[in-house]
This record gives sequence, structure tokens and C-alpha cells, in this order.
Amino acid sequence: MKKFINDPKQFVPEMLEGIALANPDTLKYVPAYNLIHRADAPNNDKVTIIQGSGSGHEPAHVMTVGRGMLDGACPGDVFAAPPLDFITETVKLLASDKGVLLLVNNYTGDRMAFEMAEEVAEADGVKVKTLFIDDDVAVKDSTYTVGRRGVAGNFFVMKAVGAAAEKGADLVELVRIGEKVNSVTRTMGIALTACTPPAKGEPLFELGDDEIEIGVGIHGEPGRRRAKWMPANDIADVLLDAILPDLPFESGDRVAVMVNGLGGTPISELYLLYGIIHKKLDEKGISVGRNYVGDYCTSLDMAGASLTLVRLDEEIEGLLAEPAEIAIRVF
Amino acid sequence: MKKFINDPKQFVPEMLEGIALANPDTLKYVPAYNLIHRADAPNNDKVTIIQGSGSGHEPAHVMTVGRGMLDGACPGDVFAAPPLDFITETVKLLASDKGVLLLVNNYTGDRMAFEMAEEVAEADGVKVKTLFIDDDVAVKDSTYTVGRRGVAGNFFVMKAVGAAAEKGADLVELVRIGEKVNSVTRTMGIALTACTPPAKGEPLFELGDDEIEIGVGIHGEPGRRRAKWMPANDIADVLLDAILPDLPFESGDRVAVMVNGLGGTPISELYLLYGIIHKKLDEKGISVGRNYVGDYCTSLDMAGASLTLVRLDEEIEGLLAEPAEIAIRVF
Amino acid sequence: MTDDDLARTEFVVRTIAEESVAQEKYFGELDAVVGDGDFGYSLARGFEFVLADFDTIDRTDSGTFLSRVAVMITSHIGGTSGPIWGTAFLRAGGSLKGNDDISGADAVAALRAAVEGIKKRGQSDLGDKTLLDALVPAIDTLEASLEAGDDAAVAVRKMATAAREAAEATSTLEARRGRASYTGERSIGSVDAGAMGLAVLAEKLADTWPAD
Amino acid sequence: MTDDDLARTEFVVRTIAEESVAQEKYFGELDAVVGDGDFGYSLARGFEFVLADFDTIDRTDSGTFLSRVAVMITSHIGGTSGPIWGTAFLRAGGSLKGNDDISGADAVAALRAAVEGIKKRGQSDLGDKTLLDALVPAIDTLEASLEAGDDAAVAVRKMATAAREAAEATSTLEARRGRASYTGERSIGSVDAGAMGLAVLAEKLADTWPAD
Ligand SMILES: Nc1ncnc2c1ncn2[C@@H]1O[C@H](COP(=O)(O)OP(=O)(O)O)[C@@H](O)[C@H]1O
Ligand SMILES: Nc1ncnc2c1ncn2[C@@H]1O[C@H](COP(=O)(O)OP(=O)(O)O)[C@@H](O)[C@H]1O
Ligand SMILES: [Mg+2]
Ligand SMILES: [Mg+2]
Ligand SMILES: [Mg+2]
Ligand SMILES: [Mg+2]
Repeated sequence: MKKFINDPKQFVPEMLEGIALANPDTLKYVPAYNLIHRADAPNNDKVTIIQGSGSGHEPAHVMTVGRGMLDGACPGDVFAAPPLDFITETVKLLASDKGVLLLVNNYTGDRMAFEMAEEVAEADGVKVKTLFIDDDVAVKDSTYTVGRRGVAGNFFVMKAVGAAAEKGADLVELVRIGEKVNSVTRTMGIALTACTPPAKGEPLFELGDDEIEIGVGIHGEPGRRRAKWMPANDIADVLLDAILPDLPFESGDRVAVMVNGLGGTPISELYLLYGIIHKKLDEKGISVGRNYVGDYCTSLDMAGASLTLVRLDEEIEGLLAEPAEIAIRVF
Repeated sequence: MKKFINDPKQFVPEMLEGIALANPDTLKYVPAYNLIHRADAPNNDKVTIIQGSGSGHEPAHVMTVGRGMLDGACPGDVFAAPPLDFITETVKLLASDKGVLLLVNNYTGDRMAFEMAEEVAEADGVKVKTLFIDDDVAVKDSTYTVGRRGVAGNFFVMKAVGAAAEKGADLVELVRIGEKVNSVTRTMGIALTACTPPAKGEPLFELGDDEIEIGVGIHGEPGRRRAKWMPANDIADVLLDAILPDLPFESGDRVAVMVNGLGGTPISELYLLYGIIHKKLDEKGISVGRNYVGDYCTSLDMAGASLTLVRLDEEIEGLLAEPAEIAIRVF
Repeated sequence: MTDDDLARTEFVVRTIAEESVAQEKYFGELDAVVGDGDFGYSLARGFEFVLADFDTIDRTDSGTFLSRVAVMITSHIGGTSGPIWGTAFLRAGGSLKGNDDISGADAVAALRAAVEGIKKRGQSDLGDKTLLDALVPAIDTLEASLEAGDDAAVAVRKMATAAREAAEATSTLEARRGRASYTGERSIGSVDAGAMGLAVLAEKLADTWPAD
Repeated sequence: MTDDDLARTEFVVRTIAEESVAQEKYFGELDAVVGDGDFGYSLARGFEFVLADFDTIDRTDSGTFLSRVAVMITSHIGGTSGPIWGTAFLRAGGSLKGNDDISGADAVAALRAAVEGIKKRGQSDLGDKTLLDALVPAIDTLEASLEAGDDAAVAVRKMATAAREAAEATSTLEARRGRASYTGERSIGSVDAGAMGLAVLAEKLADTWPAD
């Protein structure tokens, strides 16, 4: 395994320390709970927004803490939901009079941990609501399954409720907005390579030089099916064919488009893919209101990308356009 | 080769088209010369700043065109300096009354092309100056060599002159500022993997599972030496030991630090590395005034990173702090 | 009587904890086939905490001891395993609370309570390709063996054998819970990490079970 | 007389262009050893333009023809090769300008002019491990052969052989110019891409040289 790393067990803590050292004025770091939080949180005039989930998805979510986005993130280890006490202690520390909104990607482990944490918090008299994000169309949703995964689309929920919270929206209002954004957001992912978790030291699965995985999540697990590599034009079709009929997105719709890198793919390829998708959407009469190209929610060093579409309305587009100040990419 | 790509010969044009489609209001694309330029350029109240160099370094430089940075970038093919006419046509199109500043990383091919272009432009009566950037300490500088390479440190020259140009600085002043920033900027790079140029279809060189290349540039060529993989702590020492004595950076200095990803390394690892370097600089009495962690100047899909230090003074720090609006990473 | 019971409970918990740490790599590989590979890491890190504070855990009785361990697990193990295993220990502890003369039947009842806890917490059931598919048959066998009059060591051995067989059998199932479920049909053909992990722990108990 | 000269010049340019396109992959591999691998791509893309417009190029005389080709190369070939090869063709064209009865000596003089142009443009010299280290010995051999009275075909063959030998010999040199120079001592042991490329082109000329 060739990474910039020391002891694999210290991968997450050392990364978090780096984030803290890079943002001394705006962020605080609480090592005991893998917590990165705004230096000015809690703010009693604003609902506190906390995101859980595991590590390995950076910049999600520890690097998207800041004005207009999250108040705090307390990830578990790589690909593991945070243990209960990370969440309960974080809620205690950041609870505001206006309440706490917990953003959770829909995974068994995260669900259970945050549901337990919500019980604990309420017992402590904290006003708290939990919002589950499940934008991944690769997963068939049925009562027999755990439901869809929350993946890169999480960003849009985070951004929208983050912006609304800055403007003073209350907890109920934020839940309404978050559920609305989640309900019009769809994502599909493709992996070109497997990722290597620090603790494992080798790729999670074997993939041939000419093979790709279609329908992957953000935890390095294999996707729905394996296929031969195909040109970017065809990959764009695979992604759109999975996403468009699902909502469905139709001619006349105005959308936000995210071409998200999974960690090991350079931005040059992402923009190439974006261009193709943009043109295909045009042909279908779907106009792009906002676009996002880059690494937003990764799977460690996996080469690959996911496509997210959000159907915009005035409210959502307005919130997405609001400013945000977060740790990453300062010019 | 597994990339998001169609025809390798169309890799650069298709990427550029994606950038243009993603920024319809702010950028224009001229396919004939691989040119991405500000929609509002030329502006006769401002010196026009143009960056050349090859492709494969994205976001440098086609994605750093925008207010406060570049007016245009006309890259050649992957890792190839632009042909003469790309530059001459770009200069013709974007020339402003206040003149044109050409930013060039110091490579034989780029030097020759831009020197020829400068002659042509002057013959056409355009006020033009060329600024060569050479921040790479991995290369021994001597009269027998072609001199040092320009690598990730290019960003700081670009940012400083870009900010000054917005405020109306004239060509002579910009050259002074650019040369000053370049003179206090030092970079050293390390590769964990080789990169795969689209036209070649396979990695540029073989590297063992436990090997790394020390002292690499940004064109996928091997570095100064090969070594066994080492922990991030030791890598930080290798980078600092190469950079610090070179200027030298000394106790009491205030610096800008850039931990730049080479394309295939996730930002989690970059922040981990940043944390280590930040602490080592502290120990040496060198304080971090500004920090930059992410992919700024890449070598296609190469896994690796470079460290850049810039010795700050009031003028430089002020210019780096100025706002900029460029294509990439919009929140 | 109590001291023995407690000693036995401590032995079981310590064995599970030590073996989970020892098997970190293997458990991780099991979870990597169609999952995300963190099962071994999560259990190992969590049980390391249990072992670190082992001697200071409240030993009022076996029930209390197990409940304390449950809290340590839930607060230190991430992923799905934290809540699942934490709940299991909590329920087992609850069913033994105040009991200072634990019979074989009590032990079985405690394990059944753990199963109910897992099902509720995980909204899962037999056939979903989870650790339940090894745990339940294992308990059934343990119960039958004890009722047939086998002594503890023999019964535990039979339980381990049943767990192993049931774990192997999970490879024919399609995962309906956990990360593995996202791969759908592709989960068929490989055993469930949690089920196999449980079998390995049961076998370790059988191998090291102290003679009465 | 002129027609023959022009035909000969066209033949040389077309052969170089076609062979550069045919050898794209090999030239790229040569440049990948210690360089950045784009040598083959740059030459191929550039000469594709030359071939595309080949029939429309101004043919007033060989000198003019070469000068026009030079401009096409410089504007369409990137990297170091664009300016280097463009300058070479420009200088050769210049030295033949207005000459409508090109002798062997004139051809040699044109090649010498190209060498001077490359040296000036590249601020390079013999021993820097560049294409010059194949080109110069090749020209010396061509000149000697012609002076010895060999006919063109023979002389070109000898030139090609000399170019090949000289190109092979560059593997003992340390690169002082071009990307390869950044690897320092590590450039020793592999041949220079430009030098070997030149040898391959010279050999193609020898193989296909038309009988007078
Ligand atoms: N809903 C559930 N109910 C019961 N057990 C479950 C459930 N989901 C997963 N498991 C068990 O947990 C194991 C995976 O544990 P772990 O890797 O920690 O979870 P995660 O899927 O969050 O990475 C699976 O092999 C399975 O035995
Ligand atoms: N300064 C120079 N003078 C003459 N020839 C040079 C010089 N630099 C490089 N070359 C030649 O050019 C070849 C590399 O061409 P190319 O790959 O297009 O350049 P780049 O190094 O810009 O990628 C080298 O093998 C060498 O023969
Ligand atoms: Mg997990
Ligand atoms: Mg090149
Ligand atoms: Mg797992
Ligand atoms: Mg080259």
C-alpha cells in the first residue's frame, strides 16, 4: 500500500489534525470524538447541523464544516459509522437552543447509531431531528432491503439546509427543506479501480485492467455489476439511463449537475465527462442551472466518478447559490 | 488504460469543451488554439495575463482562468508546450492596451515557443513581457543545464500578478512582482505511482509496489532517484530537507505552504501530510501564514504530492489574500 | 455459585474479545468480499478497549458485568457491529441481571434475549444473511445438548460445530441486510462475515473451555 | 535540374512525414524511458498536418517548399520538437532559397545550416544527448561519401548507418538538454529519443531512395 500515511490506525486522527492545523481560526478539533466543528458553534440563533458517517469520503464531511454548511462532523473510522458516544458527545457539545439537525446517509450502521443517539439526546432534553439521505439509484429500494444508500447527493442536502440555517430557519423548516432536496436528488456511481483502506493495506477487490464496476457506493464495496471498460460517451449513457427515468427527470426540467470524483480520478477527466453529460442533457431538453465538477464525496483513492442530478426549483436553486466558507480549496 | 475518455487525440479538446460548458457566463473557448479565456477579456484597463504550458496539469491552467487570476490559457497537448501559433493567436486575440504578460514554466519547449511568440507579438506592436517560473529544487541549477523546472509554485506567481493586475498594476510592475514571488518560492515533488498519458495508454514508467520516485516534476518523467516507500513523517522530512536549505527558509520566516496533489492522491492523505509538515515547520520556528491543500498542479492521474513553500512579506501575503473567481470548486 | 458464574462469564467475554483482536485481518477479509472490509477493524478496536479496562469493569454479578461491556462496545465500535453487538451484550446482561446462580437454561435464555435484541435493532431476521444465521442454529444446538445432559464443554463444542456449519451455509443466501446487500445477487457464493466471525469465536470458546 | 531537385526534396519531406506518423508509438516509447513520452505524438500530429496540405504547399523552388513546411511544423508541433524541427527546416530552406540546381554539396550545406539553427534555438551542442548527436555524424558521413564520388543512394545509406551508430552511442551520454536532463545520471544507459528518431528516418530514406 503506497499512501501518505504513518500508522493506519492513526490515519483518521492525523488527517483531522491536519485539517485543524490548516484552519486554526475557523475550526476546532476534538480528538476524543473525531470531531471537527466550527469555532463559533454552538450559535443559539441558529440550528446546529451535524453530519455523521464514516471517514474515507473526504472532503465529505470533515472538510465541509464552516459557515453556510455544517457546524460539525464526527466521522467514524474509515467506512465505519461513528460509535454512539462520538455522536452523543458531539450533540452535547454543539447543541443550540434552536435545536440540532443530524444529517445521516442511509446505511444500517449509521441509522442505528444515530437513532440511538437521538433517543439519548432527547432524554437529555435536546431538541433534535434526524434526516436520512438516500440518493443512490444503483440500489433497488424495497421493503426487503435496507433501502437506498446516501452518497454524493448528500452535498446538496447539506448545502441547502446549511444555507437556510444561516438565515435562521427553524428545525422543522430545515427538515422540510432537507427532505425536499433529498426527494429530487439522484446519484449513480462507476468505479474504474478498487480502493485500498489503510487498515486492509490492499485493494478491496480485484478488477481487471479492462474492467469497471457499475453502480458502486462510496465504501469501496463492489457495484451492482461488472462490465468491460467503455468510452466516456457510453459511460455517460449508463449513468443517465440509470438516473433520468428514476425521478424521472424530464424535458423542461432545470437541474443541478454534479460530476463527482471518487478520489483517484483527475479533474481533467471529470470535466471531460461533464461536457458529454451536459450536451446529452441539452439534447433531452434538460437545462443545467448549476454544475459541480470535482471531488465532493470520495471512496478513498478509488478511480471513478458519480453523477448526481438535482431537480431545481426557485427555493432550492436559491439556497444552493448562497455563499459558504469551508476548509477546502482556498484561492 | 482506464480513464473517462473517448479518443485519446480528443482528450484535451473534450476536456476544454467541458470547462466551457460548465462556465458559459464567464469563460469562452476557442477550439483552434486550445484557448480558454475570460469572456470579458481583453480589458484595456488591465494587463492581460496568459499562461502557456502543456495539458495534463489541471486545474492548472485552463481551470484557473478568471477574475483575479488568468485572462487566458492556451495549453499544448498533454505534456507538450503549445505550438507557436496557439500563442501568437492567443496574444492577438487578448492583447490589451496595457500589454500582455506571458507566464511560462521553465522548460525547453515552452521557453522556445514563447520566446518566438514574444518576437512575433512585438513585431505586431504588442507590448509583451515573458516571465519564467522555476521553483523546482529537485533540479540542480547550473549553466550546463536547462535550469530548474516550473512546477506547482507557478500558482503563487499566477495568483500574485493576477491580483495586482486587477488593481491596475502596469506590465513593468507585474514583472517585478512575479519575479519577486518566483524568487522566494520553492517546490519538491514525490510520486507514488507513474501516470498514464492518454496517447501512450500505459504508465510512463514501472514502479514497484513498495517504491516511490523522489524529485519528480509534473510531466510524469521519473524523478531524481527511486526509493523504498516510507511513512508520511519521513516523506515530510525528505521534502523539507530539500526545500528549506535551498532558499534558505529560516526561523522567524512566515510562509505560505502548499501541499499539492499530483492527481491520483485523495485529499485525505494531503491533509494528513499537511499536518505533519505544519508541525515540523512550527518546530523550526517557521510560521504558516497561508496554506493550500489540494490538487493545484497535477501530472494526470499520478499518485503523489509536492510541497511548495513561499516566503511571505506584506506585499505578497496581501496579494495572495485577494479574491479570485475561477472555474473550479464552486460551493 | 456466583464466583464460578462470574469466572465463566469473564472467561467468555475475554475469549471473545481476545479472539476478535487476533482475527482482525481474517474478519476484515471476510467483509471485503462483498462488503467494505471494516468488520475486523471495528471489532478489534472495540474489544481492545474492553480488554484495556477489563479489570475495572463492575462485577456485581454476571448481568451487570455484561451490561457494562455492552456500553463499552457500543461507545467504541463503529459500523453496524457496534450497535448490533452492543445490543446483544446488553440484552444478555439484562436477562441475567441479579441472577447469581446461572444454569445452562439461564445461559440459553440470555443468548435468546441477545438474538431478539439483534433482530429488533437490525430489523433483520433469519435468512437475511447476517450473524443471526449462525447464532440461532448455534443456540438451538447448545440448548438441545444441555437438555440431553451433556456437560458444558461438550455442549459448547457441539454449538461451535453447528455455528461453523450454519456460517458456511450462509454462502447460499443473498444478503438483505448490511453493505453486502447492495451487491444483490453478487452476495451469493460467499459466506457472511458476521456469521463466520461468530463461528470462529464459538470454536475458540470450545477449544479453550475450562474443565469443570 | 529544378524539377528533379524539387521531386527529390518533396520525396525527402514526404518520407520523413510519413515515417514519423508510422513510428508514433515507437518514438513515444523512446521518449518515455527518461522523458515524458510525447515525442512520437508531437511529431505525428505535426507531420499529419504537413501531409494533409502537402499538395498545396508553395513549390516555387526547394528552398521555398522547405520554408513553408517549416512554418507548418512550428505552428502545429508542440513540445520542444516544434521549434527545433521547425528551425531546422527553416534554415535548410533558407540555404537553398533560389537555388534551382541543387548539388550534393548544396544539400550538405543545407543540412549544416539546419544544425546551426538547432544549436542556436536549443542552446545545445554535440554531447548534450540530443538529436544533434546523430545528425552531425550523419552529415559528416554523407559529405565524405559524396566527395568520394558515391552516388546519392549509396551516400544516403552510409549516412543512415552512421546515424544509427551515433544514435546507439547516445546511451552512454548524460542528458544536458530536454526533459531527460532532469533525471540527471539516470539518463545514462538509454538512447536519446530524438537521435534515435532521426536514425530511423534516415534509414527509411535509404530504404526507399529512388534510383536516379
Ligand atoms: N441489519 C443487520 N442486522 C443484523 N446483523 C447485521 C445487519 N447488517 C449487518 N449485519 C452483520 O454485520 C456484519 C457487518 O458488520 P460491519 O462490517 O461492522 O458493518 P458495515 O456493513 O456497517 O460495514 C455483516 O456481516 C452481518 O453479519
Ligand atoms: N535544447 C535542445 N536542443 C536540441 N534538441 C533538443 C533539446 N531539447 C530536447 N531536444 C531533443 O528533443 C527530444 C525530445 O523532444 P520532445 O519530446 O518533443 O520534447 P519535450 O522534452 O518538450 O517533451 C529529445 O530527445 C532531444 O533529442
Ligand atoms: Mg462499514
Ligand atoms: Mg513534452
Ligand atoms: Mg463492513
Ligand atoms: Mg517529450
